[in-house]
This record gives sequence, structure tokens and C-alpha cells, in this order.
Amino acid sequence: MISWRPSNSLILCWVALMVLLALTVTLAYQPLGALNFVVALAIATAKTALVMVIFMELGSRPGLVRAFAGAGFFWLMILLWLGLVDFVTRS
Amino acid sequence: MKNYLTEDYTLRSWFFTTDHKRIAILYFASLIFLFFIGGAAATLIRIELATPQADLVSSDTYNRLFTMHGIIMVWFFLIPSVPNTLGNFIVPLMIGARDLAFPRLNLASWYLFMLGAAITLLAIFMGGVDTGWTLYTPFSTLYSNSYVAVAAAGIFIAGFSSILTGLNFIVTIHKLRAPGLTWYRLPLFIWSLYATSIILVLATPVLAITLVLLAAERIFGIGVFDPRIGGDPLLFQHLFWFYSHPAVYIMILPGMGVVNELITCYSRKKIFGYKFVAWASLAIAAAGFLVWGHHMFVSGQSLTASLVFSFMSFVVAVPSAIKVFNWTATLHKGTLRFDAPMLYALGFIGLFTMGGLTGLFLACLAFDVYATDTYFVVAHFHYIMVGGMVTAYFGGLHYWWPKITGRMYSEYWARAAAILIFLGFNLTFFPQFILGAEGMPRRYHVYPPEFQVWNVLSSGGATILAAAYLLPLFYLGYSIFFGAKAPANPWGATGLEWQTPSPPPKFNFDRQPVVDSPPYDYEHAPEPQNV
Amino acid sequence: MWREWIPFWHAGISPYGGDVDLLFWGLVIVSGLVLGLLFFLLLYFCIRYRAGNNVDRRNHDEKSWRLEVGWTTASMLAFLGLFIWGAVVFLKIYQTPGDELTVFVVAQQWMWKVQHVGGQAEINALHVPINRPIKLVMASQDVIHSFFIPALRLKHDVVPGRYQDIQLQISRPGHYHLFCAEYCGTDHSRMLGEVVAMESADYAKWLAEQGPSNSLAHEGESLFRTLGCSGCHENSTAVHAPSLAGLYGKPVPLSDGSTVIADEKYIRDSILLPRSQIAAGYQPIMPSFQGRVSEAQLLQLVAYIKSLAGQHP
Amino acid sequence: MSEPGDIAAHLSSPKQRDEVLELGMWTFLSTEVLLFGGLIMTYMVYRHADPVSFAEAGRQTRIVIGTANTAVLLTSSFCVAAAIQAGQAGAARAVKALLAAAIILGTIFLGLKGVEYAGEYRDHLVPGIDFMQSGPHTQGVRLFFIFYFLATGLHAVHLLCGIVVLIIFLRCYRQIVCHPRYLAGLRTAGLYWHFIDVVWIFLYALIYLPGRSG
Repeated sequence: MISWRPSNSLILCWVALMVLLALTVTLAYQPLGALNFVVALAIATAKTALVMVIFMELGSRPGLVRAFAGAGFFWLMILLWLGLVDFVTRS
Repeated sequence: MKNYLTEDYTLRSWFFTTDHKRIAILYFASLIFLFFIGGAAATLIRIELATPQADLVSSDTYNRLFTMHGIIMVWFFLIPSVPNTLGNFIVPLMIGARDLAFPRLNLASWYLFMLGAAITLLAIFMGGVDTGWTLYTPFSTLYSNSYVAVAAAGIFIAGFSSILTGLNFIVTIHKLRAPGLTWYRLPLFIWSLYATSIILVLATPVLAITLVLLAAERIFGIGVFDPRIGGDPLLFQHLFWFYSHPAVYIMILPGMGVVNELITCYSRKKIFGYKFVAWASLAIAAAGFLVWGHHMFVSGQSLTASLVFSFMSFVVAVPSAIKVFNWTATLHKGTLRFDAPMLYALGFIGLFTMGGLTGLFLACLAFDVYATDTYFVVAHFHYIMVGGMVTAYFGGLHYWWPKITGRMYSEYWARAAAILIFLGFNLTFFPQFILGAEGMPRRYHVYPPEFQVWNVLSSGGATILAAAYLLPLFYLGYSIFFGAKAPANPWGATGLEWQTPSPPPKFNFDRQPVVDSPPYDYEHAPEPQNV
Repeated sequence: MWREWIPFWHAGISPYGGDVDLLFWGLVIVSGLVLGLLFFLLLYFCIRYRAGNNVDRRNHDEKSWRLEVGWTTASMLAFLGLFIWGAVVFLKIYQTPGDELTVFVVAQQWMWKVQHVGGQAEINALHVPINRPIKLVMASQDVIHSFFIPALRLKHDVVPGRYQDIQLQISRPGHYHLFCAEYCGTDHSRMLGEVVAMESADYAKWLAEQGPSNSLAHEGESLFRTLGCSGCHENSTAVHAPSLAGLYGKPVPLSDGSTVIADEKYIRDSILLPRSQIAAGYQPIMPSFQGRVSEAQLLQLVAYIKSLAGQHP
Repeated sequence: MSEPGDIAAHLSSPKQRDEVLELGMWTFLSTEVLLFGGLIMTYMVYRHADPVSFAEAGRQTRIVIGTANTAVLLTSSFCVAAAIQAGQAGAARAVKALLAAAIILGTIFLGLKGVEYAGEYRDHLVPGIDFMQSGPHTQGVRLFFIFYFLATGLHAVHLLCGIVVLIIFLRCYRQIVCHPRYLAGLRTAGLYWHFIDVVWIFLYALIYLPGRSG
């Protein structure tokens, strides 16, 4: 029987995710106006970054893998950016 | 000695093969069949349009014909054409690999493709689809009395076949290259298929989800795009064209890739500006995602969006122009031979350039207001897709035919077919530019009589084109059984695929090849052989 | 006869028609030059450097950078020029229409229904006076159609669920094609109309000849009563609803603090989606008339409310 | 620990095999980003058109279940990541326990999701099947719930696939510690599992949080 326990970074990551979750719920109930949406998305992005860097081990992977991981999100930004240009600028 | 064809003769060995070369053959057989179904629809359309009145078919049938022509040709012929047949066969050979990175995924992609095709054909035989291949809402969701959801399911499934192919190519090109084969030593065909794969992987899922939304709205009536209950029909167009415009580049980039190989081989010279051509492919793939709104200049999208998309459309034309200039410059001081593949390649350059230049007309906002949804658009994209892609496909098919089948075809008939296709094509589609410039709208079953002259010319050209497309079926078919045996490298071409016997053995190379020279090194290539 | 086969033989008859034609010929010339150069080079190289022809082929590896940068820059500049040219004319075509003579167009499978302010209605025909800017307010009853008059070099989609305004001006009397350019189903290719441009006097005569009919606003007024709108929106009533007199063209403060101009689109939305934009100080109690009025009836109501613009609330 | 039988005939080394698997999965995930991306675009467009209705609709979702589910899924991701570490360290029983935990958490998520769907059905919030709302924001609320059901449904299908994959790995947990091929497979499956988590993180922010402060 090999004695084993998860690394500190994993445990810390999990704790951080839980804290961020609590934070995002709390902030959602604060009347910040349009900022509510921005805050919610910012925290979601932070959580995603944690999951990708630590759980998905991107922190220790070569640049090529990181580029592949980023590509989908980059193209999603293109879709949202150019797609919304029309809807935002309609008179 | 056994090769991939003679390895095993059972049906099982074909339908459960994971050999990329056999899967390419499976794709090839399926695509010929689908090409002729789509072509049959086109033939009926051209016959009907020879007169202004309705005389051959009813309007409902006519609408189903052009829809079927579009759906089959776009999703079940052009998109898989070069990537899944020539690409599947040649990519591992070209990079010195034993197979694609995921051989079983490759086979799965063929089965998905066949399932998608079967469902789409089912929709057609159940009674057809009458929405046009663009499936615009709210017509497709609320008003069409045809089998839209079934066809959407077929396209959806075929889309996943595309995604798997793209994924396979990307990983293969990154990880399975032979020792010494650096990125800048890759043949440009590989670069262009890599760019194509990026689009396949990143654009197709958006089509998939759009079709899900379309089917959900049609089946449950939930109103995602229904303007009566708050939906926006233009949102559908945005999502659809986010896929379908890059899909145009899926349909042309592989063709450009083929032409690089042909031009260099028959000029006996390395390509002019290798790095520019290579990066132009990636530039087209990336910038191709930024221009989709040019399909919507008159749709009611905001003027600001139209300006942005028009500007980006001009930008994406630059890398295409770079390619044309470089191909032409490659001919300079070459030693040109005019074998059939070269004739196709030269035809491609001319026709693609005409398609590209008329694309500038359509990117130009004020003229697009006039020309969009007219025959000008029809002519433009046929110059790109048929004049460009299909011509390149035929060129590549002839070029690699000895490698694939191990047989030589009749050079005489091949040249005749190439010239006939070029003439028939121009006669069919050039008059359509004029029809468009005169203002004849597309998807018209009957039309005002003043448009007849050009329509008759176009239909006449279509007859020649149809006959010319049938020709290769005969002489290529003949060569499989009676053609002379092909040597390993009949054209004296560079590239690893020519360093293994024709047809290649099961795992492509008897020995792992190692590369230590730049691409298209024709100064040190063997002389072409006369077989 | 043979002239009909040559595109753009007839000059455009709209204010920007000549600009579009010029742009077209500009594009033709530019691409003609490029294509000519390309074909010349292809042909020249093919003949001169054909295998077996003994010519000087030395130094074919010359540096390519200068050429590459050269033609990339050249095409970029040319494209930029064409973009700007096209955009300038485009903005002219789709300028915001003035509010002078308004004609309403309803597209539906498979016909164009036209309503004039005076109540004259026509199908698959559009009579207009020449040399006068006309504001077309277009709506679709069902699917997307596209209003296309080749002679005017003008086209715009008509998308269901909203109004589309465009401006139209014709400089020469005559009969012109009106096509539906966006595929709309079975009889898409039969959804044709005729635009008849007339001298002002002829137009006035034509309007007068169109039988005795009530003006659009008048039709709208009776609809206003039969649908029960008047029950709440007239001053005398007990229900607290905004008065519509003098409303058109004025800014309306909304309950969420913003303001909108009461144009055709706003009136249309208020009838169909009354609760999406609530006028400040009123309760959201108005029922939606979605599905209860056709696009043509909507236009009558809009015309009626517009006709109240001059009154005092 | 390189054993030739572990590599497919067309590959040359275990390193190549692992890299191919990893890159293939990341490519697949970028496809998935855009699959959900189309839905997110729909959400953004309609939210932009009618923010008030979307806030109203957001308030009608069950934030307690949603938040609990987020915690459940994040924890399951932690389990999978830990299982991979355990596999590397050779701790077979830890692998088994952690994978089982992840599977159970995934199942809990789906169960809670079912409870949520049932509640929404009772509240007549299911467009296309039973949607009855009154009040000024019916249309926007309907559009919101179309997005809600399509996005969470698609997510649930992905999760179901993930659970099946993890069950397969659970059944051969012993091989994971001794055959690098299995460990590479689990790593790849882990990427997929974490990605499902990432999608949920965003869906959570888009679905449950709007309108809470107003």
C-alpha cells in the first residue's frame, strides 16, 4: 500500500473555487447595476482559469497545448464580438 | 509484393479497415455517387431555365431541386471532396507517417458521413426540402411544408464527420511528421489542409448548434427565431454564416493546396515565395471568420456592422491575391510541361481569379446592394467552387491517380476532358454574370423573357460541362483495369509520397523516411518517366 | 432589342444610380486590368518557358521579398480604395428617409401590397410621382422577402417583425420591374410587381381615379374603434391610458427612465408588445394585439396615429 | 515502463501516443467551446435586446440547487484531478475511491438537475411543452428558458457521457497504476470532465445570477 495524498496545489485550487463560488453568489445579490453581469463573468473567468491551469495541468504543459486550449475561447470571442456588433449598433 | 489494395480482398477488410488509404477509397466511391446526384439536379435546373416559362417541372419541384443541389454539393461533395479523399490518402504519405493519428476515428468519420448522407437522401426521397441550402428562418421553421428537420439531422451528422476529419488532420500534422520534416519543409498541400482543418474544427460546431435550434423551433414551435414571439430571424443568419462563410474557405483552401503541388511539379521548379503561400493559407483561414456579415448587407443588419464586414472582406482577399501572384511567378523561368494535371492547374488559376475578382464586386457595399441575391452571386460562387475547387480536385485526382491505383490513365483523353471542362464551365457560368448584372434574381423558376438569351447560352454550356464531367469516369475507369502499371514516381515529382511504390504498401513505407532537404527541390528531382 | 442584353445599358434612374453604375464600371476596369495582366503573364510564360524551348533559365531563384511586399501593398491599397468608394455610395443609398410622402408596402407570400396615405391600395404595382423623395415603410406578413428594383439599383430585405424604411426617388417616368429577391417559397419567382413612375400631374390624376375610398388614416380610425383602442386611449375614459393626440414624432419618456422617439416602429411595437416599453407614469395594463391585427391593419393604425400628430393632447 | 504492445501500430513511441491523445482532446474541446458558443451568442443577443426580462427570468431559476450543483461539479473535478495524481503515484485504491466519488457526484448533479426540471415543469416554464406565464415579460422569459433548457440539456448529455467514460476507467483502475496507456487515457478523459465543469461555470453565471439584486 502506497501512502498518497493529493498535492497542496489541488487542494488549494478546490478551496479557491469554493471561495469564488461563495463570492459570486454574494455579489450577485448586491445592487451594482450593470456591474453585476461583469462581476459574474469575471468570477466565472477566474474559476475557469483555475480549473484549466491546475486541474487540467495547463500550467505545466508546453506552449502548443496552451495555444490549443486558448483557440476555442479566442474564436468564441470572435463570434460574440462581431455577432454583437450588429445588435448593439442597430438604430 | 503486397500493397494496400491486394492486402486482403474481403468486404470485411474494406468496411472495417482503419487504413487511411482504404478509407479514402470508400470516401471516393461515396462522393462520386453524391456528385452525380447533385449534378442531376443541376442538369434539370438548367433544362428548366432554358425557357422563361415553367415547362418541365412545377415551382415546388424546382425549389426542391435547387435546394437538393445546394445541400448535396456543399455538404456532401465540396466540403469532403479534397480533404477526405485526396487528403486522407496523401497526408500521411506526404509527411512520412504510417497512418493518421486516429485511424479508428477516421473510419468512424466515414460512417457518420454515410449516415448523414443517407438521412439527407431520405429527406429528399420522402418529398424533398424547399428552403434553399441556406435554410433561412422563419421560412424554414414556420412556413415550409417539407422535410426540413430530417435534412437538418443529416447535415448535423455529416458535420461531426467533418469535425473528426479536421481533428485527425490537425493532430497528425503536428505529431506524426517524419524525422527532419520541419514545418517549412512541408509541402504546401499540408499547410492548406491544416488551415482547412482549423476551420472544420472551429466553424462546424456553430452550424451544429444552429441546426439544433432550427429543429427545436420547427418541432416544438418554441420561437428561437420567430419574430412574432420576440425572436430575431437575423440571429439565425449570423449563426448560419459564421459557419457557412468559413465553409467557403473549407471548399477552396484544399484546392489551392493541390494547385501548389501541380504547378511546381510541371514547372520543375520550387514554388515562388514558399513562406508567403504557406502563411497566406493560415491568414485566409483566420480572416475568413471575420467576414460572414457580407452575406447580410441588405438584410437589415446595422450599417456599422455592414461597414466592418465589408472592410474585412477586402482584407481577406489580400492573401488570396498573394497566392495567385506567387503561382504565376512560379511559372517564370520554369520548364513547363502541359500534362493534364497542369492544364487543370492553369484552368484553376484563371477561374479562381475571376471568382475572386467578382468577389470584390460583392464585397463592395454599394454594388452588393444591387447584385446580392441575383445571378451575379450564383456565377461568382460557382467560379470559386466549381471553377476553382472541382477543377483542382480533378487536377489532383489525375496527379495522384497513379499513386492511388498503380495505373496510368490515357493522357490524350485526360487533356481533352480538361479542356472541355474549362470551355463548358465558362460557357455555363459566364452568362450568369451578365444575367446578374441585368438584375435577374436567383432561385427564380420563371423569369421575365428579356433574360432568356443568356439563360439559353448558360444551359447550352451546361450540356457540354455535363458531358465533360462524365468523360473521366470512362477513361479513368478503363485505366484501373487496362492502364499501364505505374512506376513509383511517374512525374518525377518531389514529396515523400512518390518515394514509396505505387500503390503503397499497407503501412505506407517499408522504412521510416527521413527528410533533409527543402520542399519542391526540383533541381535534384528525378526526370519524369514516359510510361 | 440587342441592347437589352447588355447590362447597365440603361443608366440608373435614382439619385445614386449613376454612382452605382460608375462603381460597377470602375470595378470592371480594375478587375479587367488585373485579369488582363494575369492572362498575359500566364500565356507568355507558358509559351516562353515550355519544355523543349531553349531559353535562358538562369537566376530563377532571385529574392522574392521585394516583389511579395510590393504586390501585397499594391493590392491592399487598391482594395482600401474600393472599400471606401463602395461604402460612400452605400451610405447614400440607405440614407435615413425624410418624412415627406410616405407609402406603405406589405410583402406576403407571394404578392406586394401597397397602400397610399390617401387610402388607395394596389397589388403588385407601385405608382409614384417622379423627382420626389418617397419614404417607403415596408413590413412582411410572413417570411423574409426582398424589395428589389433593378432600375433603381435598390434592394432591401423585408424582415417580418419590424418595419424597414427606405427612400426612393425616380427621375424618369416609366414602368420598371419590382422583384422579390429573397427566396420566399413556392411562387417566389412570381412575386413580381411593376413600379410606375409618373409626372406629378399624372400621379395626382391617378390617385383621384382610384375610386372612392377612405384615407388610410380614416380606415385606421374606424379600426381604432372596432378594436376597442378608443375605449382607453380617448380623454373621456376612466381607464388611465396615454392620449395619442400629438404623439407622433415626439420623445416619449419611459418608465425605466429612458426616452424614445414615437416613430412608426415605436407605435407598431407598442401595439404588438405593449409591455416592452411602458410610458412613464402609466400601468402596464394594455393587452397585446399580436395575432389580432394584420400588417396591413397595423399600417392603418399607424397612419391614424400619425394623422393625430398635429393635435394637442 | 515502455512496453511495445502498448502502442498502436502506426505510432512510434509512448511519448508520441500521449501527445497525440492530449492534442486530440484539446482540439475536440475547442470544438465543444464553439458548440456551446452558438447558444451563448443567442443568449447574449436576446439578453441585450431585453435585459429586464432576462433578470426577471433569472430570478425564477432555483439558485440553491444551481449553487449546490456548481459545488458538486467543482468537487468532482477535484476528485478526477486527484485520481490522476494518485494514478501517477501508483496508489490504486485511491484511484478507485476518487473515481467512484467523481461518478457519484456527477450522478448527484444529474439528480438535482432532474429535481430542478420537475420544478420548472410544475411552474409552467418549459417552452414548447408547457409554458404559461403572465406579466409583462413573457417573451423574454420564454427566450431565456429556451436557452436554459437547451444549454443545460446539452450540458447534461455531456455529463452523462463523462460518467460513462469514468465508469469504464473505474472498472480497470488497477491497470491505471501499472500501464501508462491507461493513465494517458484517464488524463484525456479528465480533460473532458474538467471541460464539462468549465461549461457549467459559465452557464451558472448566465442562468442563475441575473436579476438577483433587483
